[in-house]
Amino acid sequence: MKKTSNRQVWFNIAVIAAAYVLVTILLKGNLLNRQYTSLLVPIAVNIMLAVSLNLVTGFLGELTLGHAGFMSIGAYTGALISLNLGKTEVLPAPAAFALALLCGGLMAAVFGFLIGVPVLRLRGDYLAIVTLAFGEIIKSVINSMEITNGARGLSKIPLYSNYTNYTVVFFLMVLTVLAVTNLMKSRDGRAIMAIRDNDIAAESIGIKISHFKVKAFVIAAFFAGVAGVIYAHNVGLLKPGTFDYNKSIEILVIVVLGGMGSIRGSIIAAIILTVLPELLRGTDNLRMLLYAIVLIAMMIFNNSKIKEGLMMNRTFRKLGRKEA
Amino acid sequence: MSILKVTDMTVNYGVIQAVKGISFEVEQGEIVALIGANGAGKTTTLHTVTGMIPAKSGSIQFYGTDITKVPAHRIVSMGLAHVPEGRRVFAQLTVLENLKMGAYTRKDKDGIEKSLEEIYKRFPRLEERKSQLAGTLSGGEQQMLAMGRALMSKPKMIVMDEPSMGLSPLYVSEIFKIIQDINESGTTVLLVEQNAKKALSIANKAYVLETGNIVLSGDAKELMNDDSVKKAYLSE
Amino acid sequence: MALLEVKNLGISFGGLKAVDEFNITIEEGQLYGLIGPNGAGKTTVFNLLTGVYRPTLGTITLDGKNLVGKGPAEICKCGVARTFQNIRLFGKMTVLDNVKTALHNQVKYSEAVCFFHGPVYKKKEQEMTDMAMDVLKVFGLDGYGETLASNLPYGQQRKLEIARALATNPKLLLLDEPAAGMNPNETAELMDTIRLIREKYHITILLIEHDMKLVAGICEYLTVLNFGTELASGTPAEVLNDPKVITAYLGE
Amino acid sequence: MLTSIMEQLINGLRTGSIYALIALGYTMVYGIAKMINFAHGDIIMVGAYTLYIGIALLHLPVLPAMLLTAVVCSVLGMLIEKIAYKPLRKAPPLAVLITAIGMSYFLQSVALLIFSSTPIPFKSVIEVEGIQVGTVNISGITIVTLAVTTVIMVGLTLFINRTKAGSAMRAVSEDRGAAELMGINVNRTISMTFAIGSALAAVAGILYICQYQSLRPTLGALPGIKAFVAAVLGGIGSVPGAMLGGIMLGLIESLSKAYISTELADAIVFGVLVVVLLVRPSGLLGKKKLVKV
Amino acid sequence: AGSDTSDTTAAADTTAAAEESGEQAADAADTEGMEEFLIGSTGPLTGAAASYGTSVKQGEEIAIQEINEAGGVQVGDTTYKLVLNFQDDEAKEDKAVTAFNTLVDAGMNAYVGAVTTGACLAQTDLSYEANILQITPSASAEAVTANPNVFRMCFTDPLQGEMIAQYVVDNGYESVAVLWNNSDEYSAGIHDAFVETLEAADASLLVADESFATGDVDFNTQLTVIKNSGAKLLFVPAYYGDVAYIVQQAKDAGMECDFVGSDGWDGVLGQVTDPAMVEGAVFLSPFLATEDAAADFVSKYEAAYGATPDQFAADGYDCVYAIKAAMEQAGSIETEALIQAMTEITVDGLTGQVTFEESGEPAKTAKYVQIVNGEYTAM
Ligand SMILES: Nc1ncnc2c1ncn2[C@@H]1O[C@H](COP(=O)(O)OP(=O)(O)OP(=O)(O)O)[C@@H](O)[C@H]1O
Ligand SMILES: Nc1ncnc2c1ncn2[C@@H]1O[C@H](COP(=O)(O)OP(=O)(O)OP(=O)(O)O)[C@@H](O)[C@H]1O
Ligand SMILES: [Mg+2]
Ligand SMILES: [Mg+2]
Repeated sequence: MKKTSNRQVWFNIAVIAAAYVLVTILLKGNLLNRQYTSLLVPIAVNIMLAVSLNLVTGFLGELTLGHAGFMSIGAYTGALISLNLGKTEVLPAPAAFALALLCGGLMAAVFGFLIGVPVLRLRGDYLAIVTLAFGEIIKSVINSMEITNGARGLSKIPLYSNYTNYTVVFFLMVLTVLAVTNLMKSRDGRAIMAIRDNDIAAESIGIKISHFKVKAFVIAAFFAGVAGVIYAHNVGLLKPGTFDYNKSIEILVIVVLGGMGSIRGSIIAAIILTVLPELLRGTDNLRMLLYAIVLIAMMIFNNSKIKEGLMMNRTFRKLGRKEA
Repeated sequence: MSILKVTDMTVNYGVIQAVKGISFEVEQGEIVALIGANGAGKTTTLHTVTGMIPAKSGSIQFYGTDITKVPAHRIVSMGLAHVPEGRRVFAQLTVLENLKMGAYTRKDKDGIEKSLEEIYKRFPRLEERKSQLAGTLSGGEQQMLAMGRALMSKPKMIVMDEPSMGLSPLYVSEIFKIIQDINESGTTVLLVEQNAKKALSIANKAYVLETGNIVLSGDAKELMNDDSVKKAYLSE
Repeated sequence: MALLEVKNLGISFGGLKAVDEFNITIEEGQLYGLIGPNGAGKTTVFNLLTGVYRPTLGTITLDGKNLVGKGPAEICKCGVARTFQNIRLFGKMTVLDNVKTALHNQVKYSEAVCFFHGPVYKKKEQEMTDMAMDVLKVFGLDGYGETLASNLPYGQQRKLEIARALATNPKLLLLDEPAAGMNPNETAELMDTIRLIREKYHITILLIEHDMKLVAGICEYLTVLNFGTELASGTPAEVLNDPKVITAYLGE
Repeated sequence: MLTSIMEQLINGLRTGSIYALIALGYTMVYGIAKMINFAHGDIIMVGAYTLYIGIALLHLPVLPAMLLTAVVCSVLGMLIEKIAYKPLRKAPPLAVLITAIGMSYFLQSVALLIFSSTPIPFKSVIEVEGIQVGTVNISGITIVTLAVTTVIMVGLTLFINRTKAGSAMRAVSEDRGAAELMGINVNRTISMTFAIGSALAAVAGILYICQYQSLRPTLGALPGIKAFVAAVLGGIGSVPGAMLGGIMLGLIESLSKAYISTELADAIVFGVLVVVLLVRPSGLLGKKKLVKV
Repeated sequence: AGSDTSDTTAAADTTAAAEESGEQAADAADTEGMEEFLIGSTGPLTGAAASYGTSVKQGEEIAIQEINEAGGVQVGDTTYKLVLNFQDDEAKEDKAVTAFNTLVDAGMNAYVGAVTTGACLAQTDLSYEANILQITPSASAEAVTANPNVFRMCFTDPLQGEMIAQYVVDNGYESVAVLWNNSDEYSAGIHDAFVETLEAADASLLVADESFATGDVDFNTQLTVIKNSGAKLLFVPAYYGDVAYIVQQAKDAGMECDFVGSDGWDGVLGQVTDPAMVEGAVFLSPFLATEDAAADFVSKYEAAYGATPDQFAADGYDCVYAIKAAMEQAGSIETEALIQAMTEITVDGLTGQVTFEESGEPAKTAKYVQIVNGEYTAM
């Protein structure tokens, strides 16, 4: 058993390194066109968002529709910092960006804590609606604030995290994925999953439900905030309307498609769903239609007998190998 | 006449084969017991018979009709009722609503009223609690409700999955009496029980299931005296 | 001093007094049985003891410490663990993880370790795995470590629930119909296991059961509950021959 | 001042009654099929366009056109259920939610391809005189909407609680397997739920378009979300709750826009929702789900 | 693209047909050995703002078809055939970035876009770095033209706000209300400048300042407040989609004040169930579909797409002609030369005669349009 977990670690390291090398070769060798180059950061952002949402929705088992709210808090906090400190050269760019990341994440985490109150009282769809409401309140407040420049938004945000800095983005993404993966394999992670599976039983073995529910929200909010900071410094422009419930739903789609509670699934789905609309560009006005059809088809396939059959073959093969 | 005839039935959960090609028959008016250890496949067998899960292969006949591929709800209206494992009462419905739900396939209003009275007579506790939400009943009360609910459909045959589970000794005897009662009034019974002794004592015929296979079968009274059965299931 | 002292306990749902003026005293190391007709309020007593419900009346003290008003998690930390009449496992987690989760308050490490693992993590997790496997072995579940809990057959699920409760290292273990759904052989096996865990882990056990063979076979003392109040108490021999108990509960 | 408050209350009633009507459909489908049908708003859109086709292109009289709308929507609802949701019966509930979102995109894109994105003006086919209360005027369409919503609410409540089909629905919503064992055809029951839910969406579409008189492919999205919020506010699954929630939502929206801030109106509305749910975690009229340990 | 002939409605069929005929014209041109000049363009083709992007795209298509049919663009010795590549950006900033990059990958020579301000702002630095001439048809925020390679065809928001405030003062209105979209930068930009100018003139003029959010369809609450404020004039800086709802509900509520609007009002007549609702309304517009100069364009557009062109279509059309003019003036298709040429050309467009300042802003006169007898009429 110990051996397999070691092998797993090495395998993960190999995959991460390979991914990094691949991206580097593609970029440095100019093998990737601009369209796909500009997708590198959004993919990383979506992976971070999906993995963090998975913590709440997949592992804690609470449906939330306000993840984009945390993202926007991170994005605006980070952007304001680098606009006020980085651009005016109060701080050198790397320091400003690091500060932006940290503050963006922390500010989002603070809001994650605030939403902890309803989380403790509400269940299922009621919680979903309250998180949706929460996201919309954030949007609405940002839209009417002076410092965020209202509906006109913030522009000319320094592009600290665009594709030229992909190493930093890649590092942050890996950090997020590893942190969440590790967390789920630890005692806190087990407590979170236990609450999902049976909260009454979890309490009966001494797990404080309130503590872990809030904790999951805070951690998820933190990473969503960091993802927001990266988003802001990639696009260079922020508008409150970008972070509405449609954005939250977009992230949720990734999580569910990838499989609730599957981090690898979230990563794969984030890549597919970020690239798919771009692949469909050639189809012109049929694009959204095809996107919808593909999405429905993927969901159905994901839960179909065909896939079960495929998976079964794999399990069989695995079993065979074990015996051999 | 054999009213339920199961031939070579296999059932899979994914790659796991839970029932491995069993055959058995239930004749009109009989009580047939199906006994076996935990995980032997008893529940799976019952679920397959009443159409809740599909058989991988083999056939199931009810009154001569092949019901292997018939959906569960149609099987119920053919006169085969099921008291499921774990009771599965409708938790947010009242006791009375649960019972009425049992008579869903019936159209005779007066008949339904009469059945309801009979059931209240058998389980006075249910009448006391008729407007309580079923989910808040105690375990044993729920078991009574599940039984009453199945009887409300006035079935020709009823399959029961561990009806005595969670019942107090008094009620265990009561339940077995009720089963005999039902049987005497013309309902055929297929009974899965952990309480093998009681089950065998009221049954005509019995099958012993082990890891998905029928390993023994025969007259219930004879099986009661079978050494291996004694050792494995009756442990005096 | 008695381990558990319950005095004058009461709760009602709507108009129904589910438990009323209930008293019970359990000495350390005792194997105590709580029996009674269906709907008598036995499970409700468990729920009151473990903080799932808050009593409207009465006191509960464990080792001299008051338990009333504490939440289930806190009461567990005080040393009370339980199983449930309708099984409540962590279905989508493995058997091993079910038990490791219950070690939550036994083996601890910091948040930083949760995120970044490292040597402490390895050591502590190994420690937890070993402890969990020990408990699983007692129930013959050590071969199922990587099986999802929800895929276990009913009888094994019951055992896993007991194993999980044991892992919290309780002083008092509450078992709600542990033998339900087991055949006589399995019940006999379970009786041995219950005796074994009492010896091995030095704990006190309070159990609800309708299987009289089990009750008479292992319980040292019994209380019979009827309509929420005590009907009789005493040794199994006394209680099970009490005519009141026979008419209300046992029959024949 | 008093008239202005009256006027604003009536404005609230006007939007609220539409929300309520849509929320009824939401709650109906949710209550039985246990899924948030995100495509519900888009079925409303389809209903609006169908009415338009019936009246402006096929030149049907008003009532047949409305009937056509109801039929088209019901059939569409059942089809969607059959094609997109039924294969996911055994999947986790969220999978169905996502498919519903996909369905919503799908309907919108089809409408976009057929009718293009340019809004189409559409003159109301419901000509009812408003009534004058003092100095305040309540428009005819508001009265019609309120009346229709009330009738539907009462009808739906009776249907679910008093009829056999209704009780089958309630059983299915609790435990599909056990319902099957009662002899209930679960597939047909769910199909019927979608048919009724979509017919309600058709009614909502008709009244919506008569009130706002402009067709566009995205017209169902926002009221869909608002109605969902209304349904939750009232206690999702509760039919009277949906009506109450819808009307409350309309009133709160109107009053906060009028007397607090138009810019923060959304924040206020959602804020009130959060507070209400914190006080009553199962919505205004929702039943608290009992879990016996 | 464009081969989806199975579509059901008349509108879609004509679209397809138009595209096909465009392609045929292009094929015919190919045989004459013209070089291709690729105009990239982005705008929303899906989502709530889709109608604006679609209009721009269709305006561009008409212009390109006209130019190619007339023999392309003569630059020095070479004749160029114009080719359009229009990408959907959903009016979202992040999509606008990839959409733009897709066009760079396709090798675009000049860029017309984006249609909406946010998307456009996300692109201006990219186009500057990629060294591509950019003309936006309709992104109206001031910051859009900050880079030297970016030009604008429409008015800026503040300019419109100021002009309308001036109009209010000049016409002697004593009480004015404004109803604007607070989640839209176009509306907010005009509103702010309007309020500022108006208050500078006379702070007592503005009696009601109400707003709404994108996607709102019910304006009764705000209209009731405005009605009760006694305003004689209501200014609605918004697009026709919202305006249609507002005027409808204003009429239902029995409001009798005058309306004045921003250029987003263009096309409002096609959106109301009864033209009487907007009778007498005045709005600022660079384009008037009923004018003689536009007649040819309007008839072509109507034939191809079954709809009356709006300001967006006209802006798109003019942008293409501006590029043509710049190519001819520059005698080269190098970006530097094109940018240089932009400040030297005069385009006699549908939106009036326009020249461009070095700042990227257009110099053209605004027209006030009034709806008289259900027709757009120049004032
Ligand atoms: N949903 C399921 N998925 C996978 N395996 C299952 C599932 N349900 C049952 N099994 C397996 O099928 C086998 C037979 O189970 P079944 O429930 O039929 O046993 P049983 O005889 O009724 O046992 P018990 O007496 O405990 O109720 C067991 O090994 C069980 O683990
Ligand atoms: N949450 C509740 N709401 C309403 N009534 C309840 C609730 N919990 C329990 N009851 C009622 O209280 C009584 C006692 O229930 P309890 O579950 O304690 O019985 P029990 O002794 O465990 O019975 P069994 O042996 O059948 O499990 C029952 O009549 C039950 O219906
Ligand atoms: Mg079983
Ligand atoms: Mg109990």
